[in-house]
Amino acid sequence: MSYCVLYFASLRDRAGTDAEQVDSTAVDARGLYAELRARHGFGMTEDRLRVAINGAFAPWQQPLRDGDEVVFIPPVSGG
Amino acid sequence: MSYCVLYFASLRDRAGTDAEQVDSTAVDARGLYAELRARHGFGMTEDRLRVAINGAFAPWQQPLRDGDEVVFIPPVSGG
Amino acid sequence: MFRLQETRIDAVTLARELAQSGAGAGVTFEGWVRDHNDGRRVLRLDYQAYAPLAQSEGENILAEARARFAILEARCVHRVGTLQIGDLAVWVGVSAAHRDAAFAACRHVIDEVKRRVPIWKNEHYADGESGWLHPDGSAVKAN
Amino acid sequence: MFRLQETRIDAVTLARELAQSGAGAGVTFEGWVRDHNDGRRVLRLDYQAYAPLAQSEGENILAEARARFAILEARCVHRVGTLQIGDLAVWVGVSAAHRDAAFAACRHVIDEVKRRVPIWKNEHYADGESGWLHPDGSAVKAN
Repeated sequence: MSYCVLYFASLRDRAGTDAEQVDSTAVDARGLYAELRARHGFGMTEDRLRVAINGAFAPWQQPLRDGDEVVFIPPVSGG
Repeated sequence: MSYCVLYFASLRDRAGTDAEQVDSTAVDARGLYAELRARHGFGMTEDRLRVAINGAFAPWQQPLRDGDEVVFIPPVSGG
Repeated sequence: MFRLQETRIDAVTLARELAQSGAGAGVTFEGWVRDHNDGRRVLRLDYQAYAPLAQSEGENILAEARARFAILEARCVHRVGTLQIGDLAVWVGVSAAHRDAAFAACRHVIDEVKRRVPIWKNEHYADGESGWLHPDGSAVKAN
Repeated sequence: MFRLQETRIDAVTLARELAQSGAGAGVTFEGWVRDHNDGRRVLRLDYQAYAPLAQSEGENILAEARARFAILEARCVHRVGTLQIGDLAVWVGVSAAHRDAAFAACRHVIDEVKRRVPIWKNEHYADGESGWLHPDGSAVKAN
């Protein structure tokens, strides 16, 4: 399946891009992150991130559908 | 002795003036207020007031000196 | 800086004076004349102050806030005279490196001003009555 | 009203929009870019946001504040992009009949915005380093 992954903050710096189209066999965000972490060498472990799917926070194990927009949210630091 | 008494808020309304020169034998604010309360018919009892002498809060029993400025402070309601 | 004034309070200029390069947080409190109080419709109000004592007590409160909280600036301006609905009656502004101190100090200043500073409010109601508020429970139109 | 914007935040206009005849209290919080953080000298910073989620989460926070506190208005604007020392990064304003609710709601909104809204701060230090702040303790220059 194909997912649109957006990157922010330190993940964006590490990935070297703000977005990429990812073809993957991962069926949920957990599997997808493991794959992308290996590919880009992200240091951040899953427990430090939240997941958003199509613009809303979602559980890690929510099944992904083809074309979903997936964002891994590092700890925020606004304000 | 002679004191300058200033009135504020409901005491001013009741006294009908914002200030008066008072010749009195009272030696402290307690005595002076009792005298003025009788004269003007103030409803407020001493326990609801604070006293300021010459622009600073002072105890009721502080001895008054001739020419002192005395103010009886009703519960405040600024803000 | 504590100030009593008979003219309109310029919150914009006051807020600008709070900023400093080391300040990360600014908290302001504005007290406006409400159109109601205790279920009665208010038309306008008058503030009276015993000015010299209000001034020194206001300065004491700000000095206490600076001693007690890690703040950079604390300022307060209170109107006196006749105010209309919506008018700014009191302004408090605090700046600090961090927001905890700014919130706590701003709250402390307005609470203490209301508790200690010799300023009195006379509310004029739509039913034609008016009366000095003495907030320890004395009746309106107390004597 | 929650808003992200790349241009200067106009606190004066925002504050004016809080006023209502039934409002007796207005509390604002302003978060400014400090010249230091954790003992390091800061030159400027960048904010990045995941805009659609930041918008909906910001609106959720304001709706929660209105449900939880007796307030009339609650608004928040957050800058994104590059900011200089002293720039206003975030503005929160709350109006209410009484000050208890205004203070509590204003504090709640800024706390929740900092905790939940997907916005990230990249500080640029005087020593030439920079790094995204991930406030649960991850190092600057985390990957």
